[in-house]
Amino acid sequence: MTKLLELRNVSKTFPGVKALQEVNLDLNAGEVLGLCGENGAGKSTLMKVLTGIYTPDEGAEIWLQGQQVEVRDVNHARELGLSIIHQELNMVPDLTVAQNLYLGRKGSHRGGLVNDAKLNKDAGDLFDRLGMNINPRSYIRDLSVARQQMVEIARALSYDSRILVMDEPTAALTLAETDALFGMIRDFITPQTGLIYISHRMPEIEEITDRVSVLRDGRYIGTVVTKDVEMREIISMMVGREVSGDARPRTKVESDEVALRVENLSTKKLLGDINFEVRKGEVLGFAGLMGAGRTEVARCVFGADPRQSGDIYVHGRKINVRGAADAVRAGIGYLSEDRKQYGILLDQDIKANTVMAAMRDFNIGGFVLDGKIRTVGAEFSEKLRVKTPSVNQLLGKLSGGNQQKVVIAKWLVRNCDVLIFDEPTRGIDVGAKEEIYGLIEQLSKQGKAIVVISSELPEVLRVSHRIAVMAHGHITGFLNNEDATQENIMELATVGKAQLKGTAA
Amino acid sequence: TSTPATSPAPTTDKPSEAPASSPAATPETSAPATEGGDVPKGDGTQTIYLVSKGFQHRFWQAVKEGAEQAGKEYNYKIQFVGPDDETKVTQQLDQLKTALDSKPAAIGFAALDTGAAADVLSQIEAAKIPMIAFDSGVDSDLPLTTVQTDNFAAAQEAAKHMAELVGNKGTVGLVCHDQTSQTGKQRCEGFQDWMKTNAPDIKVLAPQYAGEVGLAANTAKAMIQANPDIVGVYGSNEAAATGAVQGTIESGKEGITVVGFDSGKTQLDAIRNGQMAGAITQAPVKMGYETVVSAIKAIDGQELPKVTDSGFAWYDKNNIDDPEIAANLYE
Amino acid sequence: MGGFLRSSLQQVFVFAALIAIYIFFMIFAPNFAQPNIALDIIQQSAYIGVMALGATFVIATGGIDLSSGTGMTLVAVMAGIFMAGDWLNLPTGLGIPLVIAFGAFMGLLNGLNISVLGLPPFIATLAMMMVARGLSLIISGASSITIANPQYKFIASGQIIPGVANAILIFAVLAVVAWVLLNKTLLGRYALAIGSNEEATRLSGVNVKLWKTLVYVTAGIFVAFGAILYSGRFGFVQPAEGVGFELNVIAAVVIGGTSLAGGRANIVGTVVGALIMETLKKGLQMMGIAQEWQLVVTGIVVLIAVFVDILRRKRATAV
Amino acid sequence: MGGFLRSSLQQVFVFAALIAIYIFFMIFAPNFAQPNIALDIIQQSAYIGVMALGATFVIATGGIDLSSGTGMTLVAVMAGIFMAGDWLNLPTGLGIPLVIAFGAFMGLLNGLNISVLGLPPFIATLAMMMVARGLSLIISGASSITIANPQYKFIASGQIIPGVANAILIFAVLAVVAWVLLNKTLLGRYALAIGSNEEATRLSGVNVKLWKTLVYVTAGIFVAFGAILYSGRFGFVQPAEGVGFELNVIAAVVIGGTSLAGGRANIVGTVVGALIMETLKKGLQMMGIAQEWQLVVTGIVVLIAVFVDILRRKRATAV
Ligand SMILES: Nc1ncnc2c1ncn2[C@@H]1O[C@H](COP(=O)(O)OP(=O)(O)OP(=O)(O)O)[C@@H](O)[C@H]1O
Ligand SMILES: Nc1ncnc2c1ncn2[C@@H]1O[C@H](COP(=O)(O)OP(=O)(O)OP(=O)(O)O)[C@@H](O)[C@H]1O
Ligand SMILES: [Mg+2]
Ligand SMILES: [Mg+2]
Repeated sequence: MTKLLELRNVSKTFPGVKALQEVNLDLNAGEVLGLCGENGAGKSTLMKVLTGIYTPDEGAEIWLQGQQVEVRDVNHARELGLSIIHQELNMVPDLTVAQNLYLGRKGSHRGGLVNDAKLNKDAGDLFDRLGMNINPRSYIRDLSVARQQMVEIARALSYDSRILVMDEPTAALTLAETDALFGMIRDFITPQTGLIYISHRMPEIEEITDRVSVLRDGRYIGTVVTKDVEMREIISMMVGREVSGDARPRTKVESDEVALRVENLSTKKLLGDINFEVRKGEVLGFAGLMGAGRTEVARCVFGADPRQSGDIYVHGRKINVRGAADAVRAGIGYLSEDRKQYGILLDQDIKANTVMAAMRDFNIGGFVLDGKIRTVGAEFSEKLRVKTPSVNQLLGKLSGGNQQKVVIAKWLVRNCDVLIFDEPTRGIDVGAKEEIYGLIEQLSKQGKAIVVISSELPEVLRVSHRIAVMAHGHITGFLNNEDATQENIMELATVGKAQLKGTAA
Repeated sequence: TSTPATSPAPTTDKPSEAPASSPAATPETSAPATEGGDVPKGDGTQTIYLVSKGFQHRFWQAVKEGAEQAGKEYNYKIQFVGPDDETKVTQQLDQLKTALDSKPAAIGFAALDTGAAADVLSQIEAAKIPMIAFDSGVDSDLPLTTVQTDNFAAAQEAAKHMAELVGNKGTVGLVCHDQTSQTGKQRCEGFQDWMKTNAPDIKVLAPQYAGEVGLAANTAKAMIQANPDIVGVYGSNEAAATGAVQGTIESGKEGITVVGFDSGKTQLDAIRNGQMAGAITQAPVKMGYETVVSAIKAIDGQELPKVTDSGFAWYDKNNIDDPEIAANLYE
Repeated sequence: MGGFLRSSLQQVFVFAALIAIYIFFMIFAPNFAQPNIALDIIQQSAYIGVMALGATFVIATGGIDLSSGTGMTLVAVMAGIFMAGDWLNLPTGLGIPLVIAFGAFMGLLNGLNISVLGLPPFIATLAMMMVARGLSLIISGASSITIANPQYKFIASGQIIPGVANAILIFAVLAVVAWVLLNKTLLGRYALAIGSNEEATRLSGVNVKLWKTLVYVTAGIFVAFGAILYSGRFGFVQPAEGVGFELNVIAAVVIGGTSLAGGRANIVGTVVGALIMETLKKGLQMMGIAQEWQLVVTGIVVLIAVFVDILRRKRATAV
Repeated sequence: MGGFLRSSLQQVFVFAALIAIYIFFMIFAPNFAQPNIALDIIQQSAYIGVMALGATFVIATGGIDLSSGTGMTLVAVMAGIFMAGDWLNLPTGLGIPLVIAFGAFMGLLNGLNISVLGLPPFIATLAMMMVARGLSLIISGASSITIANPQYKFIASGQIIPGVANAILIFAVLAVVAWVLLNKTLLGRYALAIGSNEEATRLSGVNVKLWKTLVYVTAGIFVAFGAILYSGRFGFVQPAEGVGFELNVIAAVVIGGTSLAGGRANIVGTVVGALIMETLKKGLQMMGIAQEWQLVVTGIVVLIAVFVDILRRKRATAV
């Protein structure tokens, strides 16, 4: 039987980085192939080579159904039946959902004239077919990352391609949407098609893939049949060592001192009557479905968004937060869920990004201490295992997961008393995830108050001492870790709007 | 400051070989305009609108002063506008149109380009608003008189003095303030023309254009550096002349004769201390004054001569403080 | 055209500023409150306005066009060459298409320099600005050119509708054309997409180089129309003119609410922006304000108008 | 200063263009190959160059400053008011700080309009450009001002080092200051961060409004130095000048490799950019090229220089 797709001997060199070295990969018709590897292993690069975005080094071969092809560019890839959902969102923020869906698409116009009414209708039909609830007329810039990701998925699925690549499609999604996505993937797979699925979430790999190929440091390690192996084995192929993780936090909250207290927070748009407190050394998890308002809570507390009412206390002292600068001064740090837009300076280097929130410690009388910046940058890159040739690398040239590590480093360097992590392990590999959990534990031991917002329930359960669950802009309940299970969290997260009103009344 | 109405016209040392095209600007033709008490006073409600060729340079401010003096004297409101620089023809025409829209009693107009103005001029004619041309001619029958300096002749005068000063031989460079406007061209061409016909041993370099002091200085300096045999530099307005002096000084070469145009403190200082040999001055205050007086007469329905010369004069260290010269110099 | 109206209403903010300024002058500037003054304002803003329509597309892509001012003059000089009779004496039916083609060609050069050679738009169009200025002077021999051809002058200054100069009609028609181009065609869609996220647009399979080039060609065509309105009004071209017009053009676009960062653009706003500038000029002059004070007042009013626009826009999205 | 050298070497590309242009003129322009010509070029580019140093910071934040040209004139007029003796006759020791404070004040107004009122930099500085122009004319009564004060003139045109005008020294010193500010201080660091991603910078707890304002203040101070060099060269100010200089200033920055999109900036490049423009002007003039052709040639050479720069930069990162 000929393979649906074969990649042979693919190498790709960037200045100073050998991202891929003689990698082979094959995909059978009718299967979902998992692609695993640590951050910076070369997964995204390999897929970009496949879809014509990068030109590989000399000697690489791509075979489609027994025929060798040379993928010239994105359009050519699409003509060949290859399409991809990139790890980074690739949406045009100033256009609407429907306009984005059909951007650059054959048949999206008639003689150069575009008919937005028709685009909206087609998009609406597509969303209905996929069971998504998205308004085609919304501007992309107004959507949360998760919703943008859903639009990306819808777009990729609408191409009728033979081979679909999904590069971490669920990084921004919660359990419910992930389930929906898996439904769509199963619908997509026919005896003529195949799908390459990249994820750092091992349960997903276990659930959806038929086989798994593993990359490490730009090299091909091997391929296994999913149901024949334990996830542990795949992980050790990826990282080259055993990673063992606990399911629940190892620490206990020692102190009774409340570090952060939020009272009666509400916003015009969504939030109503949010009250919570975090003690010194405590990790408070926030769980909820997409759009429940967790990010909005964090942004309001941090001063990034205006709030309608509500008081914020740090160490019992009421603080006047009008902007992020006020919050940071008061000792609150916020790691955003959308790193590209709010987290990083793409055209600055690692060390500059690492110290960006803590420049007060890196200057004397306005003069920047470059030596110290380099040392600290290097120290944290090493600590968080950022894969890079040097701390002088621009952030834009790092793999997604490594960018995320730099953002975390930024807040660690700032050394805040209260840290809000919004999806801290988005796009981070299993090994590194465990390291980050370890870090959070360490920080809580140091007496920091930490809020962790996560869409992965296992993650929430793994790190939080206490869990706040949100639905429709309200906190529907708090659970102590000992009492929490995925089931009772989901129960609170799916409280209906009507019920909410009922309890409020 | 003296009142132009009482000060005599500057002496016009007019070369005999002036082309026929330039109207004879003898003191006699201009004399009647300033004479007599037959200028009726207004009631203070009517406006005389002057659309000049600029407003940012001291020269135009002096014209404006003269106009306002006459306005005050004869009880007329004066509105004075002009484009940002002498290339902005469209801007000037828009201003002329707006002047017309404001329904003034009379309009004074210094056309940057007559051809372009034809339309608005005919609208002015249709509105039966009397019009006086000033500074440069308006090539049409409409203006009842033209109050002007003969720039071509003035530039010839500058050339004549330059030739004398450099001993009728050597290389001379031109820094002209503008390449396309009527005035700019005449002030360059008059100079070149005189040299060509009267000083065959003087080599005149191709003119360079610079309307700003800094640029003019750089230009003059580059000219001197590229042509070590240069003996004289001519600058065709205040900025060009001031720049020419500065460029000469900075070049470090001794003995270069600089001849300028217009006045201004730096230029006057340069003439007094010998850095500049001399310059041509026009009579801007008088020009403004005469324009308004002519306009008032036109409102009154009086006959006006075709041309009212506001004159020009050569001045140097020796006559700079003569009262009839000093009246036309500004700092 | 419901979309047109809706989008216009969203733009009511800058429009409000225009109205406020206009009413102010009706009260305080003598002789201002006449319909022909309003028509004058539109006519006089037409050539800048038309060029600003084209520049809106360039700015939508996040680019900039510094060559519109002197480029317009060069096109006008070429119109003189084609139709003034001193060099050629082409009938307008042939001359006008040639003039427009010439504008498109200049835009093409800008577009190729930017999208193929990868030059920053600022540099590419700055170079074009200098080259166009030089060529205008060279070709015209630094003399102004009179295009006496009555047919040519009729295009801009004739009156198909009595009392309304054709320039006004052309401005109106081109504004509608530009609106349709921006909102209803691939050109506008891709221009906005490129300005919003060029990389994502490329990855969507759009031939970014091609469309960017077309945007500059479009701008060049609008510059050519501007040149026709400008030179046709008086049948006259002054080859040194045009320097600095590019800033007026860009100002009209930006005052109209189009962001220089790209991605968002507003044709109605551009038209209003051009009108605001011209209304201020006319009104202040008719009020008899000294010209140097006109500059100061214009600067401050533009600041306030844009500030109010921003405020109201913010409030509108906050509700 | 190792970093300085390294960064200079990375800039060797534009620098190569400058050298190539210079050698060309040494061969083809009569009398060009003299050291004093080189000094002239540096002196004549000093005022634009100094303003471009300040503009580099503004552009690093992704902003733009259109007010540098007429703003410079206004500052120079104020220098006249303070020190020319017609109004005030302050000693230079007092007058110069006042002049610099005035430049800083203009920058402050720009900065506040942009960061507090949220106006687009293009609009805020365009308004300032108009206001400054009007005020220059009003304050000076539209007359040129002579600052005969020999001490004042000595600042720019004196020669502490014989044969080398002070303007050159000042330019050099300010270039070093700007380099240090950009590369070694918070101001530069934050300017680049803001230009790179303003929102992310804000969310890092940086007081973006404050630092943006300071960037414009810095630019204003450099404009004031430009004004001192400009007016001190002749001891003379013409209040109508300066229009259009802002484009030369921005061009120097952009030719030097600083991106108008913000986030990257290069001081050495800015200096080289200013020198390239002036070398072209001087060389073409000394070659005796007609002025209209000078424009055309300058446009094309700038295109080529920047293109070669881009090419070599690409190649350098590709290796
Ligand atoms: N444009 C680029 N220039 C230089 N280096 C690059 C570039 N893109 C990627 N790299 C490097 O190539 C390597 C592979 O990156 P890639 O994005 O393929 O990793 P990945 O496996 O997708 O990781 P992640 O799980 O974090 O997304 C990394 O070391 C990265 O730093
Ligand atoms: N159906 C919807 N369509 C568009 N926007 C929505 C929808 N539901 C919620 N939102 C928006 O989502 C935002 C709240 O989401 P927020 O980002 O705070 O939630 P979250 O719990 O962090 O979820 P996630 O980040 O996973 O989307 C609000 O701005 C809200 O307007
Ligand atoms: Mg990746
Ligand atoms: Mg969220």
